[in-house]
Amino acid sequence: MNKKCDFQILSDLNDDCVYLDSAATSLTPRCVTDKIGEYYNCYNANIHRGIHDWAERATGEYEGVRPIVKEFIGADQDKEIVFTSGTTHGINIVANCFCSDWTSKDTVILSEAEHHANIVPWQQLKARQGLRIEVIPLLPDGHLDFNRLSMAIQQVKGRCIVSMSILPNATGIMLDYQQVSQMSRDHGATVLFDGAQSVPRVKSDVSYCDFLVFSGHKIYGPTGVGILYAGDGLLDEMPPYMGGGDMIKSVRFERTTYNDMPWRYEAGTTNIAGVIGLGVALNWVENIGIENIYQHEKEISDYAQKQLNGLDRVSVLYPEAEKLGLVVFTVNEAQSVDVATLLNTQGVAVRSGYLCAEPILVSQVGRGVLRASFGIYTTQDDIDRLIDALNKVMAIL
Amino acid sequence: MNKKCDFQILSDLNDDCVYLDSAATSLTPRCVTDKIGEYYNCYNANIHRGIHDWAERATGEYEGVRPIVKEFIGADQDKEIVFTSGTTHGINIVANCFCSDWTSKDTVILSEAEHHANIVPWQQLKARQGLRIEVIPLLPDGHLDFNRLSMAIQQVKGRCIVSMSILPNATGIMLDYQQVSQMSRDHGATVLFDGAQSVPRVKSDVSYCDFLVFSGHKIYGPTGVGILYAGDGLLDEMPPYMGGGDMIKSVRFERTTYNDMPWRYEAGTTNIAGVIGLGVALNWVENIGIENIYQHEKEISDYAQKQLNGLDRVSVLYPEAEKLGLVVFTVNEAQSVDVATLLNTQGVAVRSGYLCAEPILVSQVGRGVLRASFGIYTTQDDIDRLIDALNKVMAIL
Amino acid sequence: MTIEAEIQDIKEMLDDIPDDFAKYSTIIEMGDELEPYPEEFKLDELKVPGCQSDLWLVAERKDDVLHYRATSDAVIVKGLVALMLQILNDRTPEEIRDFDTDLLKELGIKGLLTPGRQNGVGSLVQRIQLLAA
Amino acid sequence: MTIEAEIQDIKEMLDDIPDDFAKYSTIIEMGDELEPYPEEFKLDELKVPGCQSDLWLVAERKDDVLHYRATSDAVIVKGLVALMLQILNDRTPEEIRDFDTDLLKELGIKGLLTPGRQNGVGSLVQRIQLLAA
Ligand SMILES: Cc1ncc(COP(=O)(O)O)c(C=O)c1O
Ligand SMILES: Cc1ncc(COP(=O)(O)O)c(C=O)c1O
Repeated sequence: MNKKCDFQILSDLNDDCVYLDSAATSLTPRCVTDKIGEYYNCYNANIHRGIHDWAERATGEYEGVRPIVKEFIGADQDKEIVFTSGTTHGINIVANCFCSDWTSKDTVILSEAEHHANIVPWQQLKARQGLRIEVIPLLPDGHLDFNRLSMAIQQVKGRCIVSMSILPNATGIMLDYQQVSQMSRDHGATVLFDGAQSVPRVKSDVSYCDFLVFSGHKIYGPTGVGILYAGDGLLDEMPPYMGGGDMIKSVRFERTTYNDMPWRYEAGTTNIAGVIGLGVALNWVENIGIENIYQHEKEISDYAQKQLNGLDRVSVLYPEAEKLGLVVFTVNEAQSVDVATLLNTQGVAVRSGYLCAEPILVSQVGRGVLRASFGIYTTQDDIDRLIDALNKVMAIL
Repeated sequence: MNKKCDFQILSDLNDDCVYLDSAATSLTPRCVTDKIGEYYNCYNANIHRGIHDWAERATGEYEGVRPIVKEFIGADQDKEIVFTSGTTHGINIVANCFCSDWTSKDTVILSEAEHHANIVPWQQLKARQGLRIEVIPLLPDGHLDFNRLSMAIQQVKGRCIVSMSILPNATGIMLDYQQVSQMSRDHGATVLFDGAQSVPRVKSDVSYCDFLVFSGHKIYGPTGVGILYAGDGLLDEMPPYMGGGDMIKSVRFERTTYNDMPWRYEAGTTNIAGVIGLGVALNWVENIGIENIYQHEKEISDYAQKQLNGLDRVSVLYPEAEKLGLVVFTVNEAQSVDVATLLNTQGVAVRSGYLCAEPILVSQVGRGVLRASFGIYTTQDDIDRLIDALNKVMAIL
Repeated sequence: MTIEAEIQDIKEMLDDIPDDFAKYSTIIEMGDELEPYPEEFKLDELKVPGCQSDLWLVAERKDDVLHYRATSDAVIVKGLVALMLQILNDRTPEEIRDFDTDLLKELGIKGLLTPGRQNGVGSLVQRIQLLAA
Repeated sequence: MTIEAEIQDIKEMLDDIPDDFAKYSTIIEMGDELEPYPEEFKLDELKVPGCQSDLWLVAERKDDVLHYRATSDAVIVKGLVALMLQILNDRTPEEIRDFDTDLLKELGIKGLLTPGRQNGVGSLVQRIQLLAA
């Protein structure tokens, strides 16, 4: 599967760039940028409120993305799909609205491998109202310690939400999310899955969770847009997050009535062009087939891990565990930032540092790491070029 | 000044559309959509964290917008410029962060003519922690009642923020913001100005306020991006709004340190393409000259008001007051939604309803209104076509 | 006549009208012929939500069929109401429930059913079906 | 030599190197010749913030001029530190304060001063100027 041709940025001109930072943001196919252009050039209007042709068209295109997302993640109803500005925004909505009245009797359970986006909002909530945060460690093989999860859930006294990334961006090891879901639900806990890394490469199924969040810019869509799936009824009666236009039914200084789901959580003018672009990105992914993308990235990830494991001075994080979409590693006796800088001089773009997941990397590695991450356009040849460049770098470091 | 040629959407193909809904969202010039395309096609990477070429370039372009905004609104420092998702987001940040510990002793003072975005966040805050909301009415001529403002400010016991739109989107009458500023500051109140409608058409000067918010999509920029100007120091120590990546310095489960301004308020991956596009939009406006835009829109607004005042069955809201950028009116014995629908069949796009400013319109008009609003591309001919279409509509209604 | 045939009829009538302005004029005239709506039924409980103008709807069982009365103070909505009732009035609950609202798109009236729209016709049809449940 | 002349010298030296990889090799070598940084000065208070790797800086007044010592555990940053100190070390506080950091862009090292960047050189220069204030 060579999809490079769909990406203007990967055309001949840029042929000397090996982009291995798709976990940070994926590249954007032409159909998406074309669609964004179409919005601005053909029906550049605000949505919902206008009744002229452009507003009508924009509203239709925008609302037409909801059923696309719904199908893509296996939700039941359009109103379960909330447009956000990204994964971070989605988690903040759940923490601030679903858990708005939680206190020190209530618990959020995280894994040790969470992205900052799934840590900080809970810490802020804790600072304000004293909720308990329980952190489940990983086993030495990189998988979640289910015994500890089970113990933690059993000790919960009040309400509980289990919030975990299906595919942590600092390990690349799939969470057994079905088991997490079952264990949580058996004890009446609510389940939030962070799908930022999983939705772009594994079939999503929201029947396993109550909330699912992901970002457009990691699934070949535009920046500044994301999705919050919220199971029917879960947010209907909550005090909304942002206040403003479009999220209300009527406003009086004496009394304001909030709008129904999903608009209740879409305050003000949202990223209209972004939402419309995301719809096209999801259709494009659907056309290729998420199963095919999974297969492709599995092969690339296996190959990359095998090649990296083969280099003497390279230590892969959890070297034996199966990876999907990314491989995290360090070079012995070299700082990751130096390696990344030198790889870049050879046209190889990787990420270095703590990957917005400091807790797990500080505890497991103790210093900044390197991450090579993949997309549908990544080829075996790209991996070979990474390895060649790495060898050249290690020769001078 | 005919700027139509800079807008793809206004090229011959769409020549039969008279777009009079710029207060809802402005059209987007080619240079902005080109720039968005450039980001996706040349350096489609995440910002700040990567150290490869594309990330470097994207970061440089993104951070390069801060000084552009700074100059545009007369701020002193880059760090006073926070990228938001829009006006609504900006006001929510101020309400939730600057006023995070305000109680029933503290007061927010609004005008009666505020947009929902500047009402609902304060109502939410009031519901949570009991802050006082004081509403200053307009005089019969559509201007703020400064006696009432003065009285309200003098009665304040605790902390106070005066939050008003410089150019209310439901009246089109400029607030005497300098006087509001002086009166507020004389009594130690903080000043937030909603510049959603003013920043695109009047020279902004943040020396008159502590906070200024506006939206990209109303100033010829992309959707899903906006600006919060926060005077140096005002938000530095506040508990941030959203939690996530990039707004932190370091994250541990035991203790997290927040980032400095302005990044503290830019959680997660923001609308990178949107911010970069907004920079180009502001440069484009700067090149034309905000004074020239002001002059042009002043003439158009005067002309439109005069023509509308000349129609027997039309009642303009505050018919004697000078308008800028928009004119609000109703047609006697006809519902606004009917008028708008029929105008649309003749290619004239106006807004109808309560314009996301129900309180003022319910009290002043008592039913949905029509609004014709203008941009740099609006011509006298557009107004003539509105009047012709209106006459045709009134003939059958 | 079946619902489909009724829609087809109206569609043909509308298709013959050359432009949208004239189409709406006709729709407005259809509203003039709507069965009068009793003032005492202009109750908040009978309002259909999601419309820029007020829209009231009341249903009544007559033998096997449902009889609807509705009105609006916006004349275009009132005309559209007339049009909808011409299609859906005095039918059995089954007919109404089973009716695929997508068929209305055939009428070629722009934005008639766009979600999040404010002309209320989408909400009207929803409410009509709800009352038949 | 003035600051400007020093920058010009280094620029010419770097311009002669054909590619970025080789440029960085040279910069790394410059780091090897950096005045040793005393272990006991590797204190948190002396860390320059905003860098992916640790970067320490300490200043000392020697007669009329300021003498800086600095180091990093990342070799490229260490090399860049050497380069910056070659330009700015042992100058008067006035010279350092008045120095226009934009001049550094002349060196043609990509992203050297991009705000929000994590290689820390921008922060280093800021701190150097701060310590001269
Ligand atoms: C005066 C005023 N304030 C706030 C807003 C809200 O702006 P946004 O929807 O872009 O957040 C608007 C736009 O409708 C406005 O006109
Ligand atoms: C697992 C995971 N969660 C959350 C995020 C945050 O996503 P965003 O920055 O788009 O809000 C990311 C992306 O960096 C991620 O990989």
